[in-house]
Amino acid sequence: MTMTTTNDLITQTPAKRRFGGGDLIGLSVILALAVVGYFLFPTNLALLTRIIAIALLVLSLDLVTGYCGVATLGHAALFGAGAYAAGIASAHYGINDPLAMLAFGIVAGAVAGLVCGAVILRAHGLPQLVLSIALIHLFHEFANKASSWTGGSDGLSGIAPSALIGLYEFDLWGRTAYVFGVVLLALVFALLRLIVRSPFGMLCRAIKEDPVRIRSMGASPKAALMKMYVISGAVAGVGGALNAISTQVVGLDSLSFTMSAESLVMLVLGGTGSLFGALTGTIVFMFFEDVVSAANPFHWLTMVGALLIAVVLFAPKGLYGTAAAIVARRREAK
Amino acid sequence: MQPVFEVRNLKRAFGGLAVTNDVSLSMAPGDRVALIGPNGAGKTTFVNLVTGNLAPDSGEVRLGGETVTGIDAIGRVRRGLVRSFQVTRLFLDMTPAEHVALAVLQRDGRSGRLFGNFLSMPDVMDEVGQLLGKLGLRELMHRKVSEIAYGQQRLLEIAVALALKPKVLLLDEPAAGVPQSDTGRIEQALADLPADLAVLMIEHDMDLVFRFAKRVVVLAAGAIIFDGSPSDVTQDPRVREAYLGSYANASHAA
Amino acid sequence: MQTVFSIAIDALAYGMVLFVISIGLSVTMGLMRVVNLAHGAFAMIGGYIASYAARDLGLAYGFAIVLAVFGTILIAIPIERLLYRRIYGAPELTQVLMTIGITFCIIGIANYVFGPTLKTVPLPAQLQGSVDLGFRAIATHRLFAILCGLAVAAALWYAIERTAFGVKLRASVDNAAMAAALGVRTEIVYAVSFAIAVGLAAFGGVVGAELLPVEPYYALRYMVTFLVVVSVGGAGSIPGALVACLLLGGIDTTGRYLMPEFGEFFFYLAVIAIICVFPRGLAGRAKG
Amino acid sequence: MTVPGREWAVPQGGNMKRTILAALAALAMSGAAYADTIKIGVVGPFSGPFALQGKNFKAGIDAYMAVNGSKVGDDDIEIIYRDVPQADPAQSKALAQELVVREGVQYLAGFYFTPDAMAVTPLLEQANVPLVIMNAATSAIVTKSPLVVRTSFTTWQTSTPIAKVAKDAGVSKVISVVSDYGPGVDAENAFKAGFEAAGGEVVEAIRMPLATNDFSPIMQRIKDSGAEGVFAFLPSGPTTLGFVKAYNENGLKSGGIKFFAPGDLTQESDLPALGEAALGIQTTFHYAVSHVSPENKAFVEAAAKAIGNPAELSFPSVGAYDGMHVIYKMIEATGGEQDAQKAVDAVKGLSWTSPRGPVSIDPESRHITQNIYLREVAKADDGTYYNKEVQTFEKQGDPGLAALK
Repeated sequence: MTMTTTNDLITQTPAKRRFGGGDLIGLSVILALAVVGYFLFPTNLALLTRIIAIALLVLSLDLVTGYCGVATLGHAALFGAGAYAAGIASAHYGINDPLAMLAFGIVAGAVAGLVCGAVILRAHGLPQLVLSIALIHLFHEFANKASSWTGGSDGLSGIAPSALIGLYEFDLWGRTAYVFGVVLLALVFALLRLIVRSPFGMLCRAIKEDPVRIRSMGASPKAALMKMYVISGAVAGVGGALNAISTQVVGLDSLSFTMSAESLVMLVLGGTGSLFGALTGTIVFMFFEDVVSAANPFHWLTMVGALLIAVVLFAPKGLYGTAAAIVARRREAK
Repeated sequence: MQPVFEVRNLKRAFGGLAVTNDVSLSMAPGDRVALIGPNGAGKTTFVNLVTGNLAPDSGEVRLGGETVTGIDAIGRVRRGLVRSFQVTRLFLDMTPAEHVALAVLQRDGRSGRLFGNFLSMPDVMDEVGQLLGKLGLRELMHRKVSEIAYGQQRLLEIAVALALKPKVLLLDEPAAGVPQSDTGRIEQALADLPADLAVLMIEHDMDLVFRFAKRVVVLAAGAIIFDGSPSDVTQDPRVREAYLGSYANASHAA
Repeated sequence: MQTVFSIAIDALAYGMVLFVISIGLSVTMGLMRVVNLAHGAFAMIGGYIASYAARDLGLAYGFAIVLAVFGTILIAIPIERLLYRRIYGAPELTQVLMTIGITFCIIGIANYVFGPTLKTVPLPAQLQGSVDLGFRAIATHRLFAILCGLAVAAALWYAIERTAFGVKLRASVDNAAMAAALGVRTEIVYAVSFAIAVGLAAFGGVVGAELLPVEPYYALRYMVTFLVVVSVGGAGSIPGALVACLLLGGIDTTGRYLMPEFGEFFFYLAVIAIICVFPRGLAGRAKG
Repeated sequence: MTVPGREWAVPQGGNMKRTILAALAALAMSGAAYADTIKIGVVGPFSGPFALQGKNFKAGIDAYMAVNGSKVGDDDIEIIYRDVPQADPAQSKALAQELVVREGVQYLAGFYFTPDAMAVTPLLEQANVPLVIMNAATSAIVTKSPLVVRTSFTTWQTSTPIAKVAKDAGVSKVISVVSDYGPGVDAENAFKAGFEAAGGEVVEAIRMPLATNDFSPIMQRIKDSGAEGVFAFLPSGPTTLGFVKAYNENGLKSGGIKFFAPGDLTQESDLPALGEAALGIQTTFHYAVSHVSPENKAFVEAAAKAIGNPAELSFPSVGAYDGMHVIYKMIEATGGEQDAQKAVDAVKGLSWTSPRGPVSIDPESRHITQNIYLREVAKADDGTYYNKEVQTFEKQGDPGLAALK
C-alpha cells in the first residue's frame, strides 16, 4: 500500500521537477554553446575562456545572492583569493601542475568564503552590502601591501602552468585553456544543479524567504549560509584559478570592488536564483561589452548603462528570469 | 505521569513592567491545554520565553525532564518543542511537499545533504504523502504555496509542525483568519493530533477552546490566574472579572 | 597637544564635507528606501553646472551654487518620473541595477559634453586662502563647508520635525497606504523629497568640489564612500549621518596621520566594527 | 602541443578537429603575413577614468601617420585598438592574444599600465611579435622578454634627476610622499637613491593609499617631520589636484617647504585645473608640450588636430608618436615580413630627434635614452599655465634597471 502510494506520488510529480531532466538539458546547452563558440570564434578563445572564468564567479555569487538572499558587492574577494592562491603556488613554490593549482584555488576560495561569510552574515540589507564593500577593500589593500607575494599593483607574473595532465600545453591559441575551462564549467554546473535541488539547496531557498521560520523548524540559518558561503568560495576559487592558469597573470583587479560590482550586475541582468540566469547574464554582458567597446570604446559605458536601465524596465526578473516566466505563462495558458 | 513540559517561576520584565510574572505550568504527554487571556496579558512574551526567542530574567523552562533555559530556540526545536505561527509564515515560492519534506529532513538531520532530491527519496515522500493526505492537501502538494487558499496554508502550518515529530506543540491561534467554511477541517486536524503529544494552544475563539481543550490556563497581566477544567473557567470570578469582561467587549467591537 | 588639535580640526572639516555631500543620499535611502547609487552622479552634475556657470560664464559663486542646485533638480525631475518611480519598493538588487545604469549613462554623457579633464569651481576671493587659527592655518573654504554642513543639518532637521511637509513625509515613510488614506498625496511627497535629496547632492557636489574635484568618474569614484557613510550612520537619520561623518572623518584623518600606510585598513576595519556592533547603523531604527 | 622557437603554431598529432581549426587560423594568419596591410594592435585605456591617456595614445599615433603617411614601402599600416579601461592584466592578455591570433597583428603597442604590459610579455616569443611600450613605466618590463622596446620613460628615469635638483636648491632633508602602488614605490626608491647619493637625507618616506581624498593629515605629517622639502608622486587626476591644493592651503608653500616631483604631477591636461595652485612647482620629466623645437612644433600641431582639444594633449602622446617611429623603422628593416627578433634588432641603437629632443634606443636594455628636463609651472601671456623647461639633464638612461640587479 505504502509503496504504491510513493510510486504514485513520484509519477505524479510534474515533469520539470523530475530529477535529472533539467540537468541534462542544461549540460547539453553549455556543451553545445562551447562547441559553437569554439568553431565560431576559433581565434578568440582567450576571451571565451575569460568569459568562462567570470561565469564561474557569477555562478558563485548566485549561490549566496540568488539562492540565499545575501546582498554583496564584495564577491570578487573569493575569486581573487583563488586566483592569487593558484598564482602564488606556481610563481613562488613552483607548483605548476594545473590541477594542483586548481586545488589551491579551490581551497583558498573556500577559506576566503569562510572569512567573508563570517563578517557579511552579521548584518542584513544595506549594512550587509556595506560590510561586503569594506571587506573587498580590505582584501584589495592587503594584496597591494603584500607585494612581495602578490606583485602588488604590478600584478603577479611568472605563473607557468605545465602541460595539463602532462599532455596539453597552455599555448598562444588558448585551446587547452578553453577546453579546460569548458570542462570545469560543465562539472561545476552539474554539481551546482545537484546542490541547488538537494535538501540543502531547498533549505537555503527557505532561508532566503524567511530565516525566522527556518529557526522554528530547528535549522540554523547562519550555519547553512556559512556552508553555502564556503561552497560559493570553492566555486569562485575554481574561476579564479582558471583565470590564473589561462592568463598566467593575476592583477589586483581580480580582488576589486569593480569586479564585484560587475559580477553582481551580470547576475541581476541574467536573473538571480537560477544557474541559467547567471550564465545568461555573464555571456550577454561580456559579449555586449566586447562588441560595444570594440565598436566605440569612448561611449560603451553609456550604452551599458542604457542596457541596465532597459533590463530593469522591461525585464525586471532579469533576461533569463523574464524569458522563463513568459514561457511558463504560455505553457499554463495552453 | 512525568511532565514532558514544565515552566517554573518564569519572570521577565521590560523596563519596570513585569510582562511575565512568576508563571509556572506543567504538561504531561497527551495533554490538551488552551492558554487564553485578554490582549496584553503577556501571551506573546510567554510564547517567546518558552520557545527561547527571549531570555527570562529568572525561572526555568524544562523539556522532557531537562532544563532548556540556557538553550537557544533552535536547540529547543531539536529537543521536541515546536510551534506554529499565528500569521502563517510559509515559504511562498515553495510547494507544500517541499515544506513538509524540509521538516522531515531537518528532523532526521538530513537537511544539510548536498546531493539527491527528496522527490526521489521514497521514505521522505512516503511521510510527506501521508501527512499531507491526512490533512487533505495531497492534491495540492506540488502547487506553490502562494497559489493555495489561506485555510489550506493553516493546515500546512500544522503539517510542518507535525513533520518535526514534536513532543510539545505550541499552536498559536491555529484558526485565526480562516473563513468559517474552512474551520471544520482545522478542528478535525486538531482532533487528529497524535494522542501522546502535549499540545498548548493559544486561542481567542472560545468555542474552539471548549471543543479542543481538556484544561484551560488563563493568563492576565503576566500571571496565571486560573488553571483548571474548561467547565470551571467560566465560573471563576477572577477570570470573569479579568478576562471574560474584556473578551465580551472585544467581541462587541468586532 | 597642538598636533591633536590640528588633527581634530582636519577631522571636523573632512567630516563636515562628507556630511554635506552624502546627507542627500541619506534622505533617499532612509526616507524613500531607494539604494540610490546615482547620488554621486547628481552631485557631479551640480559640480559641472557650477563650474560652467562660474568659470565659463563668470557668474558669482553664490549664484553658481543656486544655479547648480536648481539646474540639477530640473535635470533630475524627468529621471525621477520616468525611472525612479518604477523602482520605489522594488527589491534592493533591482534598485542597484537601475541606479548603476543611470550612473553609467550620466558618466558617459558628462564625458561627452565636458570632456575627461578635471573641472574646478573658482572660489570667490573671500573663500580663497587660509585662516590662521593661531596654531595652524586652515583653508577658508573648509570653514565655509563646515558652516554649510551645520546649516544643512539644522534646516533638514527643522523641515522634517517641525513643518507640515515633514509630518506628511514621516507619515508616508512609516505607512504609505495609511498616509494616502489620510489624504496625503504620497506621490507628491516622494517627488518633493527626491528633489530635495538631489538638490542637496548638487549643493554638496559644489561645496565639496575643492576636496573631491569634479570629473566624469566622480560618480563612481566616491560612490562607495557616500554609501558607507550613510549606512554607518543609519539611513534616514540626520543626527546619525552627522555622527557617522564626524566619526569616520576622525578615524580616517587620524589613521592617515599616524599610519598613512594603513589608512585604508583603519577606515574599513572601523566600518566593519561599527556595523557589527550596530547592525542597523549608529542611529538605525528597526525596519518598518 | 609545444611550439618551437618563433615558428608559427603548426598542428601536430592526429586530432582532426584541432587540425582543421589550426588550418583555418593559419589561413587567416598567412593572409595577414603576406598581404599589403600590416596590422598594429594597440592596447590602452580608451574608456573609463583613464580614457584621456588612451586618447593621447591615439592622438600620437594619428599625428605620426598624418606626418609620415600610412604606408611603409608598399605596405599599408592599419591600427587596431583594444580597450582595457583600468589595470586588468587578464583582460589585457586575452585581448593581446585575440589581436595576435584573430586579427593577425605583427606588432603590439600601447599599454598604459605596467601589469597590462607584464601580462603580455610571455606571449611575444610564441607569437613572433615585438611589443613597443608607449607608456607603462616600471623598469622591469623590458627584462621580461627580449622583444620589448620602450619609447616612453620609467619612473626611475624621471624621478632621479629631481633629487639632484633638490640638493642643488640647498635642501638636504626631504620627506617622500607617494601613492602606495607600484609606480609610487618606484618613485620613492628612485628619489631616495638619487638624493642619498647626492648627500641628502630622506627623513621619512610615507606611502598613502591611492584612494586618499583628504591630504590635510599628510600635510600635517610633512610639517611635523621637519623636512625642508617634500618629494611627491601621485597618479594624475583628482588626487594630484587635492594634494597640490592641500600643500598650499595648509601653509606648506608659504612655510617655505619646497615641492619636488616627477612630471606626472603637472601633466598638461591637469594644469588648467591646478592653475594658480601649481605655479612655481618644479618637476622633472621627459616631455613638456611646450618644448621648443621645430620637431615638437610640428608634432603639437598634428597631435592637437588629432585629439580635438589641444588642452588635453600630454605626455602619452609623445610616447605613442615615437613608438610609431620605432615600429615604422622595424617594418622598413624587415620589409614587412614577420620576424620579431630581426625587427627588434634593427632598432637597437637607433637614434633620432623626437619632439621631446634627441633620443636613442639603448641596445642593451631596449629602453629609450633621452633628455630629462627640469620644468617649472609658469603662466603664459594668454593666462594659461604651462611647464617651462629650465634645465636639461642630457642622455639619461634608466637607473631603475641597475637598481633591479
